[in-house]
Amino acid sequence: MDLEFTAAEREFRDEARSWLARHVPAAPLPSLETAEGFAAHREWERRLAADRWSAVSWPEEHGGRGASLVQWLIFEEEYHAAGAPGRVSQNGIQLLAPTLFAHGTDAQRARLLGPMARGEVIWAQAWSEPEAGSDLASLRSKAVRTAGGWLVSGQKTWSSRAAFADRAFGLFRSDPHTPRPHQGLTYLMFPLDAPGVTVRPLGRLDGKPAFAELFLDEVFVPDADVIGEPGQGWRAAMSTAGNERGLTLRSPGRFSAAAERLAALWREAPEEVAGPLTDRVADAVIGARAYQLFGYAQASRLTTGEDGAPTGDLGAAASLNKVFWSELDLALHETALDLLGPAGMLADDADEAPAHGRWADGYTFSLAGPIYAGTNEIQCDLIAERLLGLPKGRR
Amino acid sequence: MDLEFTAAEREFRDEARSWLARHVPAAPLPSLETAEGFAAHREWERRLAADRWSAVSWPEEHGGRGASLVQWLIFEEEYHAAGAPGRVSQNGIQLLAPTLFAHGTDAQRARLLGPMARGEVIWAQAWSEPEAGSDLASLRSKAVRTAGGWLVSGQKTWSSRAAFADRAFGLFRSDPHTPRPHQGLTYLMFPLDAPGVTVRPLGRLDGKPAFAELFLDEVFVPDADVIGEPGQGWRAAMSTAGNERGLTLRSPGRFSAAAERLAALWREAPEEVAGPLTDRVADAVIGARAYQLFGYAQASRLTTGEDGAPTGDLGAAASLNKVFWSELDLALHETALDLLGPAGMLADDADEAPAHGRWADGYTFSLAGPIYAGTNEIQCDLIAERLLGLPKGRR
Amino acid sequence: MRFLPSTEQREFARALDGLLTASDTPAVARAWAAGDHKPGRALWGRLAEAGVFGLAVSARHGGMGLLPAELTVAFTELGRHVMPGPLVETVAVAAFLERLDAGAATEWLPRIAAGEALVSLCADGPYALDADAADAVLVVEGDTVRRAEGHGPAQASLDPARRLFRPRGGTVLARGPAVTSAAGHALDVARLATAAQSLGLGRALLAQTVSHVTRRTQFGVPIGSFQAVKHRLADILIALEFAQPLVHGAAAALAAGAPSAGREVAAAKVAAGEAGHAAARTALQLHGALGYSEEPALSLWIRKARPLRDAWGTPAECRRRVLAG
Amino acid sequence: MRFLPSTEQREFARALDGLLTASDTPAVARAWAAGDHKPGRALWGRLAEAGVFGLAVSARHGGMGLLPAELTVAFTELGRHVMPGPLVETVAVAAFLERLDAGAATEWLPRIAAGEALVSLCADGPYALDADAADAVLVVEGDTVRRAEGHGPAQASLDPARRLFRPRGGTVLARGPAVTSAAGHALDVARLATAAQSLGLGRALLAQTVSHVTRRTQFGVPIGSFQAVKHRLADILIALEFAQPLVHGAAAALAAGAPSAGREVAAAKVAAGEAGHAAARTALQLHGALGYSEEPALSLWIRKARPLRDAWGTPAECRRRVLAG
Repeated sequence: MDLEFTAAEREFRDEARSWLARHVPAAPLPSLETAEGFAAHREWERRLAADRWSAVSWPEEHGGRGASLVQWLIFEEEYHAAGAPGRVSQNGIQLLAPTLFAHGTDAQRARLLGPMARGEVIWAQAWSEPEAGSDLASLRSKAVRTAGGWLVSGQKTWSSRAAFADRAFGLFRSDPHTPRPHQGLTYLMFPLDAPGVTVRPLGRLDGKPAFAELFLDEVFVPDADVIGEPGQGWRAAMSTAGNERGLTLRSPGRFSAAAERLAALWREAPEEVAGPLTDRVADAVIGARAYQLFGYAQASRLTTGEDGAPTGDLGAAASLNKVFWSELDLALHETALDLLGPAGMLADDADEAPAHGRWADGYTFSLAGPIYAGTNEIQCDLIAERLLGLPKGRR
Repeated sequence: MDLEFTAAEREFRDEARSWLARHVPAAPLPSLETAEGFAAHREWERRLAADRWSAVSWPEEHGGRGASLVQWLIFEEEYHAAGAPGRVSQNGIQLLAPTLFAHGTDAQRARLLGPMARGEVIWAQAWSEPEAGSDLASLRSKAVRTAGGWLVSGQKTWSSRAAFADRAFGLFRSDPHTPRPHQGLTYLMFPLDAPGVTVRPLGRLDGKPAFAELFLDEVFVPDADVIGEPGQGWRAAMSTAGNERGLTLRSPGRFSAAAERLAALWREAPEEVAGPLTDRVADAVIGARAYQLFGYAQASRLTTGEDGAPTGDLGAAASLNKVFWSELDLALHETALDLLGPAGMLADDADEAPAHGRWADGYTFSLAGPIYAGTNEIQCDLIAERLLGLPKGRR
Repeated sequence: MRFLPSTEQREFARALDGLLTASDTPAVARAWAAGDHKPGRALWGRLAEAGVFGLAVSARHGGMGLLPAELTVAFTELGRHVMPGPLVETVAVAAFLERLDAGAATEWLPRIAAGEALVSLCADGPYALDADAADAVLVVEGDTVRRAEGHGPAQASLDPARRLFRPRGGTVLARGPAVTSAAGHALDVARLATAAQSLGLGRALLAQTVSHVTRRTQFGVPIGSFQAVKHRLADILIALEFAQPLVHGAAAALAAGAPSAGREVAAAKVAAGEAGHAAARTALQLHGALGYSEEPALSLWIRKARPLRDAWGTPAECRRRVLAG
Repeated sequence: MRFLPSTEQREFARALDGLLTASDTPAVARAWAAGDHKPGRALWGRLAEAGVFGLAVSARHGGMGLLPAELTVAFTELGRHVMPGPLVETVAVAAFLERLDAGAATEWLPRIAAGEALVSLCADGPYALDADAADAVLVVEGDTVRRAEGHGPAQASLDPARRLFRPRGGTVLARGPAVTSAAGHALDVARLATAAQSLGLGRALLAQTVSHVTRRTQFGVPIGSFQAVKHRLADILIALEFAQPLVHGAAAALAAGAPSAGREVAAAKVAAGEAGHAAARTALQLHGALGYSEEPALSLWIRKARPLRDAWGTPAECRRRVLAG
């Protein structure tokens, strides 16, 4: 139960902290969900990449630092503590890249990772379809074999970042005649400005175009843009989904930083407002610390294993993270809005919004947490069946 | 939306209040779960009955006052506000009597109701069996036809009050060959000291013998002690279960009185203890008031109907009451114990127990609320399927 | 005692429900959020004809006197249909002016009753709702009331149909303890109307979600057959069913001028506001990404739930009021 | 950094688990509750041989120095097996005497390490746990510590295996700021050990309930196949899984003498205490009437959860400590 950082880890933290102190913009960037803000965030990615802070855990040859999992956690802590901008490259770096490392070819990695790390190519995800949300295996969009590649048709929706992004990745049904619905799916990538692609921006709850619908009409995808074997896309996608649910997408640093801001808000509030919220504020602080320490334990387990043998994969334990961080995030933001009173609901385009609308924006974002990357209901089924061994039933 | 009481209702309240002020014992009676306490509570029932306060809603011929539902609610409010003793006759008056009124014979009513109202015969319930808790229809204890009656055998458990009571009522399988499990059941009554009956007291969570196991070996039950038609017991039992879940068993008065005591406790607590509990205390007060007003609305609906036509039966709406009062009761007692700190857990046999262990006892009691009379999980299924019309699924 | 809506009250609710259904209120709300108040004002007039605004105006000013029970009936329907605008504020101002009986009463009350005047009110925090759409904005500070001359820029909130403005300037209309007392009364009316709106909003959210989970299939079955879905919806029904009698009871207390009225209104506001908020959270979760999208009309209901919960007394303020006795 | 139990720590846990399993701790706990301390004292000696009590005693007094991480390992197992007695109090007194270094240290520490002395402590509220079974009861009030001469009558609580006594009389052993400081340290040790106990208790409750719902059938299927049952148990697993790193982290902070140690211990106490309490509530609900009965051994675990949650700092006190920074 050693919580002491090695000299290398402490040095890494110092280097990250000092770089961030020098480079994090003093004023918040414009909202990521506008064309102007998207460009500003893309520029920030370029700056991160220039000093190899864009994807610290990648190998050096692809622009990373070969950082360990613990170092990655440290970087995330420092990043959020510094109040650095949201990561517009997240879909690529956190979701697509792990799949490329696990299932892609050397040529794909050489071609795709650099521009991804530098923010030159921003990736959107194209998973969901109107009739396939939680039940992802029931996808209908299809890929039909053609000379040198595939012709892709169908409709994708809630495609996050797609309103402004460059390329997308997703699953398509390449073989409609398989015994089980998650067979016969192919994982492929395509440009959002390719012939046959129509992008219709979709507003999220607060109206910001955080995602889009994609209408695909015989879009040509060359074989070079298929990841893994055709028809074997589900397995590759699930390793991505595992990443989304688990350790990588919601880094502990984000919640630790938010919990500290919440505690500061609580200390400034008048006693009659703060008093009744004591327990909820304390629970947010405790929850953020628990998530941070849980992350260290998971990183240790992945690296050295419970018995000294690395486990390599979180498996169903990733569902524990997903449920915990999403409920923590929501509770934390509900508490913040309750501390702020009605003014807390003012959005970032209201000039009187507390903290530039950061709490309101965070609240809207947190509302999606229990839904995306597999609803919490499904996660709890997985936890009960795979970790506790309860009998499978109809859900 | 008239909340004004009629002159008759106000007079009834005054009469009840003044009787209670004169007769409620100043010191709490000994615990109902001891032989001594049981006798003391039986004596209290006798005194209530002597002035016709034992079963106010019964017709006068059976010792009641023919009180309306609203008057019954008023009586309960006054009863609990006066801090009057727990009702040892509850199984009989609240569960068995409604069944006798609906399904019994004149002879049964003439023979059984008087002694019940006077506390001369205290009734235990004999529903559950070791393998039939929530799934009550799967009962196995049997009734076999014999000359002039039935021979009853099997095992009943969690039979409340049976450790000290006089008689019991329950359901027994009289026809083992029916297509569906809730058919072929017969509702019957028997003395707990009849030949063939063995009573083994069972401790509840705090060790008090609040219920018992009953071992029945060819116990003779005459035809006169069968309620309704043999084989038709389920229907009669469900009308009783409806009463248990719904309006009658958990009267609003109990929660209103407890919420007032809780608010008083909160006002006396030091600020650092009281502050963080503000919302929970307020929610208990609000919940108790909601339950009281909901009761008035239900009584109005039963009496005069939404459109002026009385509905007569709460149906699945009784499940709303059950879930609400049981969760309110538990939250209220959790909050009280948190206000009292560790000393709140001291039991009534600790001479330093706050409020003579009343909160601790109430807490133990409240823990059973979400379980008995149909678990809250099953109630929520019923609410979803019968009130909201959601599709039936495997539970 | 008969603690149920009367036949007349039920018919009033049905009539409003019919009127609002026929008026495509989601389109009205979207136009309002975009700054186009015309469809909203037109509907406002029809609501006045149906008698809504006269429920807080005395007969001598063209209304029916303060009828809190009928007010809760009306505001439940307004909430059910996400009608936009300073509805609560207008009836609260009416209640305020009736009590104050100043010169402004004669000027504004008949116009409020007739649906010709939308009036906003700033009395609880720095903002007035929809000041840009209102014909007048009253500002109560301590024991003075003034009519604002103008207002600052719109402050957008998470519900785009609720735009807030800081009122500016203006001349004092009245001053003294009568103002404080009338403002206290107006606050109770505002809270009650907001509670009723939350209740109606929650009912609509529940109905839409029940309908969705019955139709939407995933894993080969309607998602409404999953026990986790059933239990979440059962919880919402319970919350709404037990909030409703509190709202009706508070109306009765206010009508009777009971000393407990302020406490009862506060209790109703907490229960209805939290129930509406919980209904929105559940509607969002069970609609999944559909619920998180702006385009489906459902978003109009979801976004309004939390602002209503907090308007005219946050749950925390109202809980303190309940315990203040 | 490797934030996981070491091989030695895992082996220590397995050894204790084996010892306690073989010792029929439910029977020991029932005897203890009935006032028969003999089986408990016998097991206490075997625990000492396994090294449990030496974890808070320095080498010169026969122990291994304060080892908070190993202490959490041991107390997790003691909680898992509902071992009765003043376990927490005894190690807290050891930590206290080590810091104070008064004459009493030489007298009691070797006996504590050897498992020969059960010592209770009254430092947080008016009561000492199991004073009738203890060989000594220390009482800390402000900056003085005394050894009690006797005690009042037993105060029965909802957990009959936890009987409380008001200590009486006695002579002062030490006085001054060193007492206050040592008592603060002992409080942290007591909180950490109690948190670990809650964690182990919760793990056992979860395991027993998972086993029950897998075997128990109603409506023709195992009740563990119902989604509502699954989700309640998943929630408990989540609560325990996220409490555990807090407990381990607090041990590390205490071992390192970090300035944040008091706060981290308090956070761990909240999370583990609430997780244990939630596990008991869920175990009770999912066992139904079986869970509400005294006779099944499960009741021993259920009844202990809330007292442990509140002992040595209620969740409210510990939450305040967390926010005090």
